[in-house]
Order: sequence, then C-alpha cells, then structure tokens
Amino acid sequence: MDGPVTASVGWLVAAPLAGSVATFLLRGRRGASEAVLLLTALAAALATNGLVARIMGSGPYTVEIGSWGAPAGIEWAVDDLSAAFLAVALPVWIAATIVAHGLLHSPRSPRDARVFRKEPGPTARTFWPLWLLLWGGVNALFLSADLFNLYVALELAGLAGVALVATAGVLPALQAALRYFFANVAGSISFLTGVALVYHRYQTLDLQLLRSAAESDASTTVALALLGAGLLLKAALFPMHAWLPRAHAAAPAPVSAILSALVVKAPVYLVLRLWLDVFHVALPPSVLTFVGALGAIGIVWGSARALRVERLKSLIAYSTVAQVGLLFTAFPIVHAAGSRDARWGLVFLAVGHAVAKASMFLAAGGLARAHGHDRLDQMTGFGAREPLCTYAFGLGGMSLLGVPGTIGFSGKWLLATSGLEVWAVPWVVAVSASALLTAAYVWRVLAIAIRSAPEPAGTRPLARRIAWSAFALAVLTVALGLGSGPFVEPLP
Amino acid sequence: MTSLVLYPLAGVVALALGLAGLVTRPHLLTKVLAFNLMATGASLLLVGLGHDGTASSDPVPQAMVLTGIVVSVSATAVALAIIARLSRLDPDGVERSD
Amino acid sequence: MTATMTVEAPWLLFGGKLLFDPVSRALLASTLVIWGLAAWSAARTLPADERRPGHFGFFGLVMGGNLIATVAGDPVTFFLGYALLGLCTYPLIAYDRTASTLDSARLYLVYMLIGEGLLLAALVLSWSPPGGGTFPLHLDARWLALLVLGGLGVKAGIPGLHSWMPAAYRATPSAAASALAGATISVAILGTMRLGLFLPDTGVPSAAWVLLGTAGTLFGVVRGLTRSEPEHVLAYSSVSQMGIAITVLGARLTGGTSDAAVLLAVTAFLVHHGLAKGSLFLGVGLVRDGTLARLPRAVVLGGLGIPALALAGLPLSSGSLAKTGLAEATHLVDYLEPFLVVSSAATMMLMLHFLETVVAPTEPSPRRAHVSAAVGPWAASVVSVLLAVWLWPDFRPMARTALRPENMVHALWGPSIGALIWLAVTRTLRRGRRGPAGPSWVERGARVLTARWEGWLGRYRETRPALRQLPTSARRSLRHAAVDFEGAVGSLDRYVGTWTLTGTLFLILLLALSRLL
Amino acid sequence: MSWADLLPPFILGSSLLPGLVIFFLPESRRTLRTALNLASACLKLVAVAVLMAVVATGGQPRWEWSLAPGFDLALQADALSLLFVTLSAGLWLVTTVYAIAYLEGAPQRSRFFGFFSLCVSATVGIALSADLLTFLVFYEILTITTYPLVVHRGTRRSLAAGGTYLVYTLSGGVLLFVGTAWLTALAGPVDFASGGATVDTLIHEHPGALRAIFALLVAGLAVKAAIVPVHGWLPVAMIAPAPVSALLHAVAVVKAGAFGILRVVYDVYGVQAATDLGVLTWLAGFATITILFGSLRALVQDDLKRRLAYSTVSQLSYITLGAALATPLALTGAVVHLVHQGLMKITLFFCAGNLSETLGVRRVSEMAGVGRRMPWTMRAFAVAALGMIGTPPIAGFVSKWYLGAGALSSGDGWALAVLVASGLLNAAYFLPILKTAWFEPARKAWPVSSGRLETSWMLLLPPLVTAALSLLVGVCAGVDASPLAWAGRIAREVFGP
Repeated sequence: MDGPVTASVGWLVAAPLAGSVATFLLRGRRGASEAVLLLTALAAALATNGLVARIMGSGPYTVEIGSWGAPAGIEWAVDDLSAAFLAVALPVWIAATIVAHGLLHSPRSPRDARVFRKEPGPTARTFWPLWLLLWGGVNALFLSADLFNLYVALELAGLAGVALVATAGVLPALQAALRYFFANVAGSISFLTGVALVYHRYQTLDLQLLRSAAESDASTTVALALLGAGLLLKAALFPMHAWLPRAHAAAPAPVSAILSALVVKAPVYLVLRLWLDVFHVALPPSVLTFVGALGAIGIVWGSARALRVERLKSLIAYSTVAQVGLLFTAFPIVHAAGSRDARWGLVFLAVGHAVAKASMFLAAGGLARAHGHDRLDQMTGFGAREPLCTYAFGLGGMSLLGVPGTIGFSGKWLLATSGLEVWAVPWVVAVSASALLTAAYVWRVLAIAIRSAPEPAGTRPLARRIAWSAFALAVLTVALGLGSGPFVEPLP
Repeated sequence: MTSLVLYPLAGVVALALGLAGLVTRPHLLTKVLAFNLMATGASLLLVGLGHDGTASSDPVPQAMVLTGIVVSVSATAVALAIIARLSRLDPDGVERSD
Repeated sequence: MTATMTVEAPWLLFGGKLLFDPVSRALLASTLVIWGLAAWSAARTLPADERRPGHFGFFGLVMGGNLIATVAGDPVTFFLGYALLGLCTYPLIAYDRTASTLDSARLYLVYMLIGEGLLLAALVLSWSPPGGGTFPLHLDARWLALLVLGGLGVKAGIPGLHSWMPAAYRATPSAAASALAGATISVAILGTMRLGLFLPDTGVPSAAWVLLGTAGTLFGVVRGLTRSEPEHVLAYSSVSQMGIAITVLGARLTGGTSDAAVLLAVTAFLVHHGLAKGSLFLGVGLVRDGTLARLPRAVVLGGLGIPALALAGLPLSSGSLAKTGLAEATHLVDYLEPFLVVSSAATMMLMLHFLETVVAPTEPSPRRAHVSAAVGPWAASVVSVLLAVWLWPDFRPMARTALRPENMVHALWGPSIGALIWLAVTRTLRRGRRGPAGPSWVERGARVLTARWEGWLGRYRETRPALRQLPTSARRSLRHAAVDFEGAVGSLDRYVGTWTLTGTLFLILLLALSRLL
Repeated sequence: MSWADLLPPFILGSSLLPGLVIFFLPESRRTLRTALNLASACLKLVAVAVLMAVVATGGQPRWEWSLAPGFDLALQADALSLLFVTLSAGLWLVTTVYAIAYLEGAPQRSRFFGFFSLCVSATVGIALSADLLTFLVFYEILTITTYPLVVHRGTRRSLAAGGTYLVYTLSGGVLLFVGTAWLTALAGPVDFASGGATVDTLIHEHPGALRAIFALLVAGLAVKAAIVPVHGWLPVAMIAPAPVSALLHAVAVVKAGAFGILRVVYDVYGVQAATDLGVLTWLAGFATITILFGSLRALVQDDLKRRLAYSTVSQLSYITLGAALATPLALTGAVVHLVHQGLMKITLFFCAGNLSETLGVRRVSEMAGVGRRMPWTMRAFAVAALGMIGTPPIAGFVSKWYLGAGALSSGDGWALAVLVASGLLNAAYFLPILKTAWFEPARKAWPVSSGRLETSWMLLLPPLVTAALSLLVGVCAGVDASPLAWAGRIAREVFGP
C-alpha cells in the first residue's frame, strides 16, 4: 500500500543518523547543515506518512533491516501504539529544530546572564550532529521490536541527551548533565541485566515471540523487576526524579523540549509495552497499585515544587515530573479496564503531554532569549511584550490541565469513563483532581504574564519563527483534540 | 561451584559493587570507574548465563556483550569529556559532587 | 345605563381585562375630576424649579395607576394599577426633600411594601391559570381574607394600618395630597368590593366586619378631635369615613348576594367623599399659603364649610344623597340605621373641629408663589362637591329618594346632634383642646428604628475591614500552610537528589518490584 | 445533513472565528476590530432568528462531530436552548456596543475582545449542547476564557480576584467532570432529548450512585450558579471591567450554571426520577438559603457592584428554586426568570459601569444626588431595580408571580413566603439607592459632561435598550412571542400538555 509519497519506515532511523554524520563532517557550515536538516526532516515526514497510511490500512507490521533473520538481524515493529507516538513526534521535532536554529543563529543576548550566557552555549558545529543523533535514537526506541535493540536505542538516546544538556556550557549544565548521565547509565545497566535474565529464561528477545511464550515464574518476575526499575529511573518517576528538573532546566530550550516531550516518554511507553502488553500474564495488579501510588505522590511533589521554583524552565521541568506521575497513576486504570478506550486514553494523555510540554518549553526558550534570563520575578508583564509565546505557554498549559477541546481532555475523559466502569475510583479521582494542581502552577505563570508592569531593561525583539513554531505546536494540541477522531476510529 | 554458577555469580557481585560505588563515592572519576565495573558485571552475567555446560556456547549473548562493551566505552568517553570540561570550570567540583 | 362593558387586552400581562360597570364608571369620572383639579392646582402653586418635571411625571404615573385599578376587570390588572400608584406616591410625599418629609415618605413606603406583599400573596394563592383570573376571587379561607385586608387596609386606612396617613398628607404638597386623599383611598375600598373580601365564603362573620368598621369610624373621630394640624384632622376623618363604608359593606354583603344596590350606594359614598376631601385639601393648601386670610371671611367659611358639611351629611348636600342611598340600600339590616345617624353626628363634630383649626392662625408653609391663581381650582372643586353627585345619571334614583322631604328631615338629625354636642364639649374643655401636634408614636418609633439601623450599619462597615481580615487571615494561614508544605518539599527535594538516597531508593524499588511481582 | 443542521455550528462559529481573528489584530486597528465585533454580533442574531423560524416549524436541527472513539460533540436546538441562545446573542450585541465605548483608549483591547468572543461562543455552545458531554466541554471552556476578562486590568487586586475565581470554578469543573464521566460509565452517552430516559433505566439498580452523581453534577453547576456556599467568587470577581461584569456575571457565566441545573433536573434525570430519588428537596433547601443569604449580604454592601453581585446570587436561586419545585408553573417561572433576570441585571450593571466610568462613583454612599447629573442612567437603573423587587408591570413581577403560583400548585406554600420575603429584602437594598440618587442633594460637584448627553451615547444606549426591553417583556407578557409564552411551551414540552 506504499503510496507515491511514502518511504520505508527504516528511513526514520537511517536518515537522522546519516544526517548526524553529515553535519559532523560539514562542521556546522551555514548553508550545508540547513540542507541536511531539511533532507532529514523530509525523509522523516515521508516515512511517518507511509507508516501512518500503512497502519491505518492494514494494521501492525514489521520490517526487517537488510532482510536478515530474527535472532541476529534488527526488526522494526510498528503497531497502533508506536504509530501514535511517532506521528506526534514528527511535528515536535520539526518545531524544536526550527526554534533551535532560531536560537543558534539569532544575535547573542547582550547581558551577561550567568545562567544563560550564550558565549559557551552550543555552536552549530557541535549541536546539530548530537541533535540528529538524538532524533534517530528516539525513533529507534519507538520502532525496536526486540529487547536488546531497545537497550541500544535507550543508550543512544540517553548519551545524545546528556551531551546536548552539556552543550549549554555553563557549570550547572555540566553538573546536571553528569547527574543525568549516571542516572541514565544505572537505568541502562539494570535494563541490560533484565534482558540477560529474559534471554536466559526464554532463549529469545523478540517481543512478538515473548508475548506468546511469557508465563509467570520466579526468573521472569526478577527480570521484569530489573527491566521495570531501569525504565522507571529513566522515566523519572518519583522518588527517582531528582536528576530530571536540573537537567531539563539547564539544557537549551529546544533540548529540554525534546527531553521532556519524547525522551522521558519513551520509558513510559516501554513500561506500557512490557508490563501491560508483552508480559501481561506475569503482572500482578499490586505492582501497578504501588507504581500508581508513587505516581500520585509524584503529582503532588512535582506541582508543589513547580509552585516554588524561581525559574520558568525549572517550573516546566517539575511539571514534567508531575505529568509523568499522572501517566503512571493512569496505568492501574488501563490494566483494570483492559478496554481499548482506556489504552487510547493513556496514549492521548502521553501524546498530549508531549506536544503541550514541547510548546511550553519552546515558548520559555523564546521568553528567555527575549528577556536575557528566565527568572519569573523579573519577567512580570511579558504577556504584553511576547503575546505569541504567552498564548503558546497558556494553550499548552490548558492541554496539560485537560481543558475540553484539547487532546488532554480526550485522554482524561476516556480514562475516567473506562476507569469508572471498572470502579477504579481512586485513580480516576487522582487523574481528574490533578488538573487543579496543574492549574496552580500554569496560572502562576499566566498571572505574571497578565500583570501590567513596566518593561524591564534589556529586553530585545525575538525572532518571529521561534514564537510562531511554539504557538503552532500549542495549536496542534487543540487540532489533535478536535480532529483525532477519524484517525483513531479504525485502529484496534 | 560448577562454572555454570560461578560466572553469573561473579557478574552479580561485580554489578552490586559497581552500583554501590556509583552511589556512595563522591569523586566523579570513581563514579565512572564504578559504572564500568557495573557494565563488565552485566556482560559477565550475560555470557555466564548463555553457557549451558555443553561445548557449543550460544553465540547471541556474546554478540550482545560485544555491543554492550562498545556502548559502555562510548558512554565513558562522554562522561570523561564532560568531567574534563567541568574540572576546567570548577577544579575542586570533581571531588565532591553530591 | 346599567349595562356593563368589558374590554379584553390579551397582551397585557397575563391577559388583562377592563370592566366598565356602573361602579367603575362613576369612580372613573370622580377620579378624573379630582385628579384634574389637583393637577390644575399643582400647576398653579408649585414653583418652576428642577423638581417640577419629576413631580408631574410621578403625578401622571399615580393617576395612571389609579385609573387602571379603577377600571381593572381582573385581579392581576387591579394589582398592576394598585402597585403602580402605591410605589409612585413616594416621590410625591418626598417632594420637599426635607428630613421630616423623607421620614414620612419612608414610613409610607414600608407600610405600602408590606401591604403589597400581602396582597400579592393573596392574589397568587387564589389565582388559577390560564389568563388573569376573574372577579371576585374565591377567597376560601379566613387567612386569605386577612391577607387581602392587610394588603388593601394600608391604603384604606384601617385602624392600625393608618399611621402613615397623617404624616404623609402633611408632607405632600396640598394639590397632590388632595388627589391622594380623594381618589387613591377609594381604590382600596373598590378593591375590597371587587376581590369579594366581604363575601361569606371567606368564613369571616359579618359581625367582625361591622365591628372593624365601627371601630374605624369612632377611632378616626376621637383621634381627629385631639389633633391640631388640619391635614391630620382630615386624615383621621378619612379613616372614619372608610370605616363607615366597611361597616355597610360588611353588614350588607355577607347577607348572601353581592347586592348591586349596596355597591352602587357605596360607590356614591366614595365619589362624594373623594370630591369633598379633595376640595378640603385644596382649601387647606390655600390656608397654608395665607391666600384665604386675604379673602373675605364669608367666602372662606362658605368654601370650606360646604365640603365639610357635605361630609357630615347635611340635607341637600352630596353627603345626604350618599347617606340616604346607603340607608335605603341597607334597610333590611335594622341596626345600620342608628349607626348612620351616629356616624353623621361624629363626622359633624370632627368637621366643626376642622373648621376651627383652619380658621385659627396657622404658621404659613414655605410655598408662597402664585397665591391668587390657586383659588380657581379650589372654587371649581367646591362647585363639584355641590353638583357632581346630583347630576350623575346612575345616582338619579338615589337623588330622588334623598330629595323627598321626610328623608331631608331625617338627614337633619345626625348633623344637628353632632353640632350641639360639639358646642357643649368645646365650651367646657376650652383649655385642654390643643392636642399634641408632634408626630405619632409610630413615626417616632420608625425614626428611632432607622437611626439605630444606620448606626449599626456604619459600625459594621468600619469593622468590616477587621472582619474582612478574618477570612483573609484564615486564608493567609492557609497560604502559610501551603508555603510551609512547599518549603518542606523543597528541602526534602534537595536531599532526595543526593546520590546516596537515589541509590538506596533505587534498591528499595528493585526489591519492592521483585517481591510484588 | 440538511442545511438546517448546519445552523447550530454556524451560530457557534459566527463569534468563534471573528474572535480568533481579533486576537491577532494589532491594537491600532480599532475600526476593523469594532467592525468585526459588531458584524459577528449581528450575524449571530440573524442566524438565531433563522434557527428560531426552523424550530418553530417543527424542525429539529442536530449536528455531530466525533472527537475520539466513543466521544463526540453534538449540537441541537430545542425550545430551552433557543431561549438561552436568543438571550445571549441579543445581550452580546448590546454589551459589545457598551464595551467598545467603555474600553475607549484602554490597553490590550484585541486580547479583550478576542476572549470576549470566545466567551460568547462557549455560552452559545452551552445553550445548544445536545448531551451532557458537550455541555461539559463548553462549560469548562467558558471558565477558562472568562479568566482573562476578569483579570483584564492586570492589577494585583484583579489577579487575586482572578485566583479566587479560578479556585472555585475549576474545582466545580472537576466535580462536574467526575459526575459526567460516572454517569456516562453507567448509562452510556447522556442525551438531553431523551428527557431522562437514560436515568430511568438505572434507577432501580443504582439509586445510591444516581444520588451521588446528582450531587456531583449539581455541586459542579452550583459554583457557576452561585449557590451558597460556593458563591464566594461572584462578589470578588466584581473587580472586572463593567462590560465583563454585565455580560458574564449577570448573564453568561451565572446563567450557564442555572441553565445546567435546569438541564440536569429535567433532561438528564427527568422530573419523575428526580422526585423519586428525593434530591429535589435538597436543591430547594439550598436555593432558599441562597435567596435569603444573598439578599441579607446585599443589604450591608456599600460598594455598588458588590451589592448587585449579591443580588445576583439571590435572584439566580429563584431559577434553581423554580427548577426544584418541579411543577409546570414553577418551571415556566424559572425559565422565564432566566431571561428576565438577565435583562434587568445587565441594565443595573451597565448603569453601575456608567457611574464608575463617567463620575468615578463606586460606592452607594457616594451616589447622593447622582440622579440630577445622570438622569437617564438612573431612570434605567430605577426601572431595572423596581423590576428586581417585583413591582408590576416590569419583567421581574411576571416571573415572581409564576414562581409563586408554581410553588402553590406543588403544595410548597413556604416557597411563596420566601419569594415575598425576598421581595421585601430586595426593596430594602434597592430603594435606598434610588432615594440617595434622586432625593438627596449632591454632596460634591460632579464633573460636567462635555457633550449634550450625560455620557457617550454608546454607554447610554445599552442600558436604556435593556431597561425598555425588561419593561416591554413585562407589560406584553401575554403576547405569543414573549419569553413567558416561550417558557410556557417549554414547560408543556417537559410536563406534557
């Protein structure tokens, strides 16, 4: 069913990696690296288009790379879950790339802001290769069909992320990058050990085969525990969230957008894939209650911190901690209800968070560039100066809140209705009431924006494309909220 | 103590030691070393479990370990690069990271 | 001329109806005359300052309400007219904007609002959709009758609900007062007739109405005699006159059918009373202006005497026509005959007292403009008192009976007895006649009450900021709690971030997961 | 999908799309913005008139849009929704004229009118919603789009007020969300046209759950309907500019709550189910407390807009009380009061806005002799105030009369007593304002008005129009096209002929 405008799904990983090598060799020369970026984006778009068309047409399918057999070769598997994440990842990547390009090449901020001094910031030469590497790694994560491949993709994405955080150049960024590194590495090793145990038990790592062979016994439980612990550490679920806020706040805005929107989302997707899909048989509900409880505490913890931090980007980072907690409180609902609506509810919530959080971070990046810093107490009244960024941040916040019309609401609605059918009342209440906590910190920022105040010194006009791409992503949350019906209908 | 049990056990011990070192030692370089110890432990565990006593050992775990080694090498490289940059900015920051 | 004509107005409120039967036609005519003369007099006496347009605006509104209520064919339209005239009277009373007039106006408003509330409740209780409902209402319970009595009693001056009247008539400019005292008071009695207050199915015995009516008559006269302000005396005379109407209605109507003759007689009485009272008030207005002081004494006595004596029911006066009409219509009820005589005597005494207070030198009121021009309307009103009732076609049979010699003689009894008693009483009690001129205890009570309310409100508003602190201090403590909680989370967060804790938490998670799985 | 089915979304879009365009208009483009505003308001009125014609000839336009599996929006036009849509559309046009004059020279007007149009679209959405889920969707959007209007001035106090407003309305939103989700989980999509059929099937298995759901739904709606104890945000939100308090806090926002309660009691649960579950007595109780509490609080307020706000709190619960009495007459009274209270209260807020904008008068104690300086504004104020008290022939009397009659036909005599008592309380806090304005001498020299009129014509015309309307609607209540007749039709539809 390959239409003329589609490409094989393999390009999703191959193109960014090739692009990364190409930009490295080109050492960030202006015209050339833009061309490579455009090519990569085009290839990714064609691949995603093909992927979505095929999944709508004939349902899940797998693609062998270089047509080698299962045990040795790499397989990309695409089903409705991964298609949803990949389809949404494309616009996020494009918007973030535009903003990254805008920030890299617009004039430096004159004031020497300790946190955001641009001189040691990323240069095109170092930034683009790592950026495309991360892009490839994330796509690989959503496509991998066997456990070891997932391990490699996790490492790839993790290292690229660490390096990108370090490109901010300032001391706090380096410390945060190292903290992120060690957390990431610990998680990967734990995941690798889990992979080893799974291989020892089932002699295969292919998810398809494992799904049929899985049964509940001692070694499988230990393996699942190791896999799960590694992923929960990478997903920054409370109480192992400490590395995330520092890393996402210190990184350049587009990087933290991608980290919060996609890189943190992948482990959540994998836990959903492994615990609720592949090893569904071996999973007692008590685990999900434990994880859900941690998630609920995470919501409160993240929101409380978000209400106190002084900087805009750390506020958004702690919001990610809270939203990840929210996703994990939804796990028990999906497990108990087991219905298609519940699964799509969680997917909508995750996808909605990805797009909304990306638009908020990009908007924050724009505001930080315009003000030269992102300390909230000195940005009063930025609504009048940067309306587009404010609307982007606000609309993104509304989607996190689950305001009807945005995709966040669709997610919460499906989760609530399916949850209440199986009487999972505490989780439904947690999911619904989390909106109030989210509202608290979103409106903390909006109140600062709306407050009428004289313009602080040193603010400079912002490159229009930065504000517009952030706003476009925010509008996407509404578009997805209103328009996702026809796409989702035919899927299982 | 047949070899079937010895190697995986050694792998687990190395893993545990590595994790303990990573968590408790404040010095950044020690942490990198601890990480490598963990990686080796995991590889040892992987290969140890793959060997089922007969002559022909299973090639797949070995392939995985190869990739694992490559990954841990590149990870260490990234970590050292960052530590180097960090020491230039904050010389005594290397010893006592929280 | 006894044909009744109804005009449908389905668009008005819930389907309004206008009723033109002999009763409403007569009252309509008298109301128009009274309001016409009052307007003419007002135009002549009121100064042309910025209050004039507003005053005439409300003048028209009250007249409109009065007319609507008079010709209303269903309870809702009646209530529309009644409420309109009730509310728009306030600005007329408060014309002078002085503290005392505002107080009297407020007192009137309180009585009127409570009355209207009761009447509204009664009308809703006995209303059946669709359309505006019909006359008379089926007041099938005693307390329903009480509600209607309360509602209309305020305007009709039933003893106990009358306290606003003296102060209000004193405060209102004389022209408006003549219209209020003349026309609006008869609307209340018309209401009782229309709403069937005195019909038997309310379960209120006719003796109760008679008792109430007589009490009103006597109370009015006794209180009137002790007052020295002409307006107050006239107010109390209205109370007593309405007492008479209530007595007659109560005694006759509960005898089964709503006797058309009785209603017509009472209407005649109301028309006569309205014209006479209106003329007297115009006269008092001229006294206040000092105009009458310059006119020859004969003209003053004649102009004031004719309506006053008409009220007392002197033969050949409109009063005698009304009184004989009442006696003739209620001849079946034996005890009404002496009551009418006694009431005429009492009214005669009150009127003579009134004449005495008017003739005595009273301090002139501030309004002095256009002195001479106001005599015209006053003279016209005196003429209307003399002729109007006699000329009205519907009252011709009553006129004929009143002109029969034996009725003329009979009508002489009441007033003459009253005059004799009054002469005897005033000679002996020369000294103590000057009663208290100050406001009645109700007005003083109302003034004290409002003063205390304003004081409390003032104190409450100053303390409010302190009071307001309470919720905000509660809110602030809430906020402190939130801040402390966030602070605690913040410090914990730094600690959680340290490696040692992260590692241990990681291990705990590992063990928990493996144990749970 | 005949063209009539496209009418409801067209009405929604007629204010949504211009609103989105206005957002991006630069501040300097005043004429374009005004033109867009007025054009969309008139367009909406015309569309509503066409829709009314279609419904009058028996048409039942219905439009659906699927958002996600098992989750679609549906708009339809029945008699009740048309009444509310007409009210909103009409008053929006009047308020737009008022707002244009009121905000002359104010900063951030594009943002203001953008959110202003979104608010009206949300209100129209609420009115036209065909099922409980669509109602919830637009209900929440209304909360969010109202916030920027309440805090438009951007001062510290207005932001604090905005904060309080959000705390109340968002928590109400969560309650409504959980209630709707629970009911949908039990009984599938809850359509308004079914008149309570969905609940009847469940009443035997889950009576307890249905009571809990009713409590959740009504609690969520009570926040916007300003029922005690969740009314606190309304007086606080009075800090908003006058057009906002006029349209939103007298018509759109609070009416959404009351309209929601009518929908829940009559279309989601149905009268029979609601009485069987015994939930209406609680609702009536809360409504009565609010009626008396609101009036008492209004008595002691010196700030004019806060007094009007508490009066709104009290008057709104007439609608809830009428809904809770569950008789044809009471429902007619409740529905017609929805329109009448809107007309009268918006007049009062316009006048309050005129006073504060032209003379800077915000407190009743400062209003001595203001009747001299602004006669027409105070005359409109007097007509509306007398209407609120319930004097005939103004609109308030008609609804109070039907509510009283409705109370009696269901044997709740006490409700009539409450209405009469509330009428007296209304008089107690409205008439002193008229007395101060008209009968007390002016204490300070008012700034003289520049032009011939007391203030700009665009500030003066709206209150006069709405005052005349509330008079006309009262006097000609018997006419077929009057809100009273329309409410009668709605009651007949619900209770059968």
